[in-house]
Amino acid sequence: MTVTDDARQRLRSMLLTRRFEERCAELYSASKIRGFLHLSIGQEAVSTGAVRALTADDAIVATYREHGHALARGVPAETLMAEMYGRAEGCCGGRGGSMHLFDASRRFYGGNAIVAAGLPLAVGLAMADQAQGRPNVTACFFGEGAMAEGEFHEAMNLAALWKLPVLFLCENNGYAMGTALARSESETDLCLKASAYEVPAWPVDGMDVEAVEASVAHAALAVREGGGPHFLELRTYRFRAHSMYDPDLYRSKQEIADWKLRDPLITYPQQLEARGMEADDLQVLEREVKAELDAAVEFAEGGTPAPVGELLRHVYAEAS
Amino acid sequence: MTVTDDARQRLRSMLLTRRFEERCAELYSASKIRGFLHLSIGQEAVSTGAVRALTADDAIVATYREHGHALARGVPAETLMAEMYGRAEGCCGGRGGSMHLFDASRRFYGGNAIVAAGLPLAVGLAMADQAQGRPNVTACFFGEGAMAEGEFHEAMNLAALWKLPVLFLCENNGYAMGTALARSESETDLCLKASAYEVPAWPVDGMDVEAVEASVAHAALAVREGGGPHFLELRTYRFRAHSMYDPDLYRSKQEIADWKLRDPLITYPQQLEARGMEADDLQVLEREVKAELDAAVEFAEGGTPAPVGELLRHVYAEAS
Amino acid sequence: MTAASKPAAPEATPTTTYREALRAGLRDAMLADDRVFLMGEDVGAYGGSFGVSRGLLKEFGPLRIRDTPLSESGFVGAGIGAAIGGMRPVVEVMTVNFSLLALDQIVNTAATLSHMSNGQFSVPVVIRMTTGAGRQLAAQHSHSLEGWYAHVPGLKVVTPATVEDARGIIPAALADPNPVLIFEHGSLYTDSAVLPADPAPISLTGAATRRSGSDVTLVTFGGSLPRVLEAAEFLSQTGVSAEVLDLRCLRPLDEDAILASVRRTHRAVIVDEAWRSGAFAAEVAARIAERAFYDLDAPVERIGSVEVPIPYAKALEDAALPTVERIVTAALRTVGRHE
Amino acid sequence: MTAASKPAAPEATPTTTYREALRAGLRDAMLADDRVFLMGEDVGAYGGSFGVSRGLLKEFGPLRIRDTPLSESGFVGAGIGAAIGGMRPVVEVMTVNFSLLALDQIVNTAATLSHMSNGQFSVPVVIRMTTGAGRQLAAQHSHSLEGWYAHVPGLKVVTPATVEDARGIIPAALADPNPVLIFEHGSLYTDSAVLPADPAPISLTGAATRRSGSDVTLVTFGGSLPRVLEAAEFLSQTGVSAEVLDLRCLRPLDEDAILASVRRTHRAVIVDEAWRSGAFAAEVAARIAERAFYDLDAPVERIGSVEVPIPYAKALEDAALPTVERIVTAALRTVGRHE
Ligand SMILES: Cc1ncc(C[n+]2csc(CCOP(=O)(O)OP(=O)(O)O)c2C)c(N)n1
Ligand SMILES: Cc1ncc(C[n+]2csc(CCOP(=O)(O)OP(=O)(O)O)c2C)c(N)n1
Ligand SMILES: [Mg+2]
Ligand SMILES: [Mg+2]
Repeated sequence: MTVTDDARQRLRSMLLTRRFEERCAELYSASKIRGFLHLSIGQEAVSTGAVRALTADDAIVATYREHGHALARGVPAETLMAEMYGRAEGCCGGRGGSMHLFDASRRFYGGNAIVAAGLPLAVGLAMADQAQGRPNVTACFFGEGAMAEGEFHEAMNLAALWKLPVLFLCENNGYAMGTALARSESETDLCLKASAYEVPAWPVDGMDVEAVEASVAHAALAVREGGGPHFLELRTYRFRAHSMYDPDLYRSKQEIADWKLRDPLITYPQQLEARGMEADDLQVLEREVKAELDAAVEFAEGGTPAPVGELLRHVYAEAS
Repeated sequence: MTVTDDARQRLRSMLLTRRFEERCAELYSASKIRGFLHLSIGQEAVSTGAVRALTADDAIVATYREHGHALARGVPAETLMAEMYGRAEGCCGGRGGSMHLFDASRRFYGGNAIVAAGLPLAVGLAMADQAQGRPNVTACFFGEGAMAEGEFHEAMNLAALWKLPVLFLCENNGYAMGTALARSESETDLCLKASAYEVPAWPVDGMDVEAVEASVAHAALAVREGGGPHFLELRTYRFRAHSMYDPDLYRSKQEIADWKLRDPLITYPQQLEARGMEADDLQVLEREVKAELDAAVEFAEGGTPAPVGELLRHVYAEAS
Repeated sequence: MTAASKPAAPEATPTTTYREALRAGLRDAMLADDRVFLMGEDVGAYGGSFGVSRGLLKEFGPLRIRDTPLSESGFVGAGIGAAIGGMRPVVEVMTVNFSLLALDQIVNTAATLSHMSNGQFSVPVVIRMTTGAGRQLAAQHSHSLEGWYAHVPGLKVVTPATVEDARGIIPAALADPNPVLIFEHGSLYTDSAVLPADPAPISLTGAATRRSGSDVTLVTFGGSLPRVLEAAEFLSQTGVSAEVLDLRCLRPLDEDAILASVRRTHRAVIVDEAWRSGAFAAEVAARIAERAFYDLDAPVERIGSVEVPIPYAKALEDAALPTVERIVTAALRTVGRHE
Repeated sequence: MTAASKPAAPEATPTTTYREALRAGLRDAMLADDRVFLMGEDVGAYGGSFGVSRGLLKEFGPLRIRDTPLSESGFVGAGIGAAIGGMRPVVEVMTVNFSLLALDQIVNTAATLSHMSNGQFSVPVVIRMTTGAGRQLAAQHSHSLEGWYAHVPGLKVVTPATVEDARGIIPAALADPNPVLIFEHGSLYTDSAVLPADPAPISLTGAATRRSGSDVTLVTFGGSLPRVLEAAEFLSQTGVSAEVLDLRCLRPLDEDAILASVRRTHRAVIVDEAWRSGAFAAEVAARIAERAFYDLDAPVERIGSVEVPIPYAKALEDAALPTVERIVTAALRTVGRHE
């Protein structure tokens, strides 16, 4: 392979996310995974590109559609899959499930099942970093649907007013469940909403992993250097339904097909081949990823059911 | 007097508001009025000018600082004062007090003691008018402090998205309790926030009653003709403390003095005299207003205490 | 053709699900009164997040089946305003978990306006939401907070637990001039029953005896009813005759029905899926202990959820929620049988 | 100078108000730990809407006494985030009425994070707010909703009722690694007492017997304590010896203290300013009826607010709230004296 390591890592990360979620869908059908399951298939360039642009000390706040972000952050597929299975070995001991993946050691502040509720949290994490003089950025992911919630506005204003190191990352996949953006916002130019808080904002092609990575790196640097919060609109699309319950009645097959032409797992390998990646290198990655996921599923299958005897533990913090 | 009747009415309305509130302050000190009392002294040009520009069928939603709006709407000073006294004859039978003045017959939807909570209500009133084909506007007053609340944003977006006949009237008096606008909003150009919803917006000199009236009339017409919601920033100032509890520590005497130079109850009479109003005509109005307020206080003094036996009435609507 | 010569009525008695019953009631109400409209997140194009409104967009159009942005406080407040303005809105707040975002509008505006204005306004808004746990949706999607709403004077709070009640509840709520909150337990949507073609109206308030018995009264409501009926059936096999009282409406509460039953059975178990401390069950228990104190042969028992954020893993979730077994054990305790 | 030769200590024992006591506790905590900061609407330049933080802006500057915009959900959520990020925020939400706007953050994030993450995070945030009625502030400014918060596992809920407790509560809350909600009743701020110069730390949880008695236990908390003590005093003059138990902390609840007292007195009256149905008092009554059933000589009584939006007019408001007279009458009923 003649492409850079970085390129290969990007591809691998997106592939891992895609295949992980495909497995989850299968395991859901097999009733191994339950509850709500929201897949980000189609949006992998966002999670991979954005998370790669952050440092290990930066904080990440995500939503219920966060498998890709967790994987990109390096949370092992094994502990994630074990979590989906409700296992003691899961990243939250089986208590969170798909919507609530946390990893304190990686500053991954998880999964949140209340739309827009992560934004005030991100503001607070950034306050803590700022107060303690740590040069960290808090990257806060949310969907475009969240921008109609009051919490979005309160959080933007607080972050801007106090010049906090928050990077607001809007994953605009065009829909909030079945509601297209134009039926949710009177003004669909989302960056204008950030401008109303004097927050620098620009749109990014969210199907282009390198564009995402470059933009997030650029914005994160500005934030880190004291430039106050920034906002990026990452334009992307989800290929699958909102959740496993969604009959997907609200958009046309053609629209989905059109977006699939821009599938980062098709276009990025093509780009890399044009740059000199060997034809079977993708196969090598696929095999690596498959092995990793086989192991993850095996790990989850062999895991311990979350112990009922510990149900009452951690309702309150244990005395330290 | 050679000035127009309209001019005289404007002056009289502002005067009535000013003197009404001055009485309230005295009566508060005398413990005749209790609870929270928020005076709009200094802001009379807004309530008078704006309410005059509406039709009798338009709806009004106001805040806890709404004596002037109620008076301008024609709610009799007697029933208002009786309400402040907690009398059965009050416009809410003594149940609401200063913060909750209602008058259904005048489409005066009151007084709301939760900052920004009136905005969603106004959206709904406009929905009802729109659905029933009534050519009414809902005028919704709120302070600039309310614009940091999520409800402001949710309401703006809903109104704009659904092209509802709401006229958003922001009374920017520079402070939310002790918090100056610049310490509350990262972007202090408030009209930009309306623009982020594609809502037409412009600032108005809120110390100039004719400017307010003209702007509100202009905006109301646009709203009425199907132009969707509009937003006006009415720039004004309160001369008194936020409420009777406020020690007023957060602004300079000089700032207050500067704004008092623009007191509409000084400048408007001056303008009218320049236009030919007789020198003692103001005295005539003062006497009229005094008589009206004397009668109101007498009415309230002689009113019936809200009957304890009816405490449980109206918790639920009585079968109609 | 005389009655005698009529061919036998076709035996296909189609069953109706709880979900369909709600839809049919809503549809009736919309056909009967054009001031009625439905508003909420994804009620239209998506078909309703629990499928209640599926198909209605096509029939009634986007102004009467109105999709809203994610703005719970905004659109619930708008529903309240529209009600005051003369409409008859049905607002769907997807789930009780999200209703916290709209709580201010409900508690401070909808519940207060009539009293505070001395009766000048009434607020005929209907607010529907899914409640409850049991589907492994974890800590933020499993609340049972209907008891909170039932604390607030000015609101009416109903918890339809049967397909029949689901069929009648929306028209009944719309006929009431007050804010009515309908709590639909997520586990009930697929319940089904055979309904008459033209079902009679139901009353909004008042408890219903779902099973008669003489040894102990099991008081419950909403999503817990099926489990409680199961427990009663089990108890009957062990020789304990349990009466099952479905409260149906938490505010106003049918205290008379509760007391009448307990005065006969002398024992009570209250089952409420909310966390045990401070659940609505506490109110029911307290009233029994106050008003039927001298009739009680045993302490009142309460079964609620274990006091933990509801976890995802099935075994953990099951352990946190009321079970038939826990209900049975409590009922047996009241009759002096400790296993 | 020896002790003997020291001039007599000045006899001016300055009294401290509840408001000042809170301020002193906050100030101590801020001096002791620079991770502690106060944030809320008008805590700085205005001096705190109830004056608790007056003067602190000058001492600690605007980063540690941080004024916020009107954004309850935003800044309460930010406080939670800052706590997770290693700070020790004290968030002031002016009043419980406005806390409804922040309830989602408190219930769905602060209360769940520790359990849901399997103990990876703790949320050492302190959230203070004024609660209660009694100052003619009418329907939207008179709620007593601490019972709602006490329903939620993961939260701790305290209701300081004395100047001593006000003095110690903020440090005690900050020392706890969990989200602690402090409810300050609006009528208590001007209460005063003489405090030692260097007051001892207090415990966050656990009930306190404020008066000993043997005939009936009056259980209460927060703003109702003064009224209940008055009632006890009155009762003693009629020959009834009332014990007064101040719960101090609603979650975790000191059930043992309640039961121990009731097992001695055999009678209980619970006083809680919230609307009667579904108030926290119901939980206390239900627990007594469950766990001390065989010790009770009379039904448990509950005194709460009348179930109406609290009105403005003084006579109406007084009629809606618990009064000494109502408490006394209920207590007398428990001892068989009906007037
Ligand atoms: C406050 C709240 N309201 C409603 C929901 C139900 N819900 C879950 S996801 C979703 C759509 C969110 O859309 P968006 O923010 O665009 O994110 P996406 O799902 O597209 O990633 C809705 C309505 C929720 N979880 N929280
Ligand atoms: C939701 C809410 N938060 C806080 C308060 C307390 N409060 C009452 S008025 C006020 C300031 C509002 O300022 P602004 O909107 O500018 O209106 P103004 O008082 O200047 O007319 C505050 C903080 C409240 N009533 N409601
Ligand atoms: Mg989306
Ligand atoms: Mg202001």
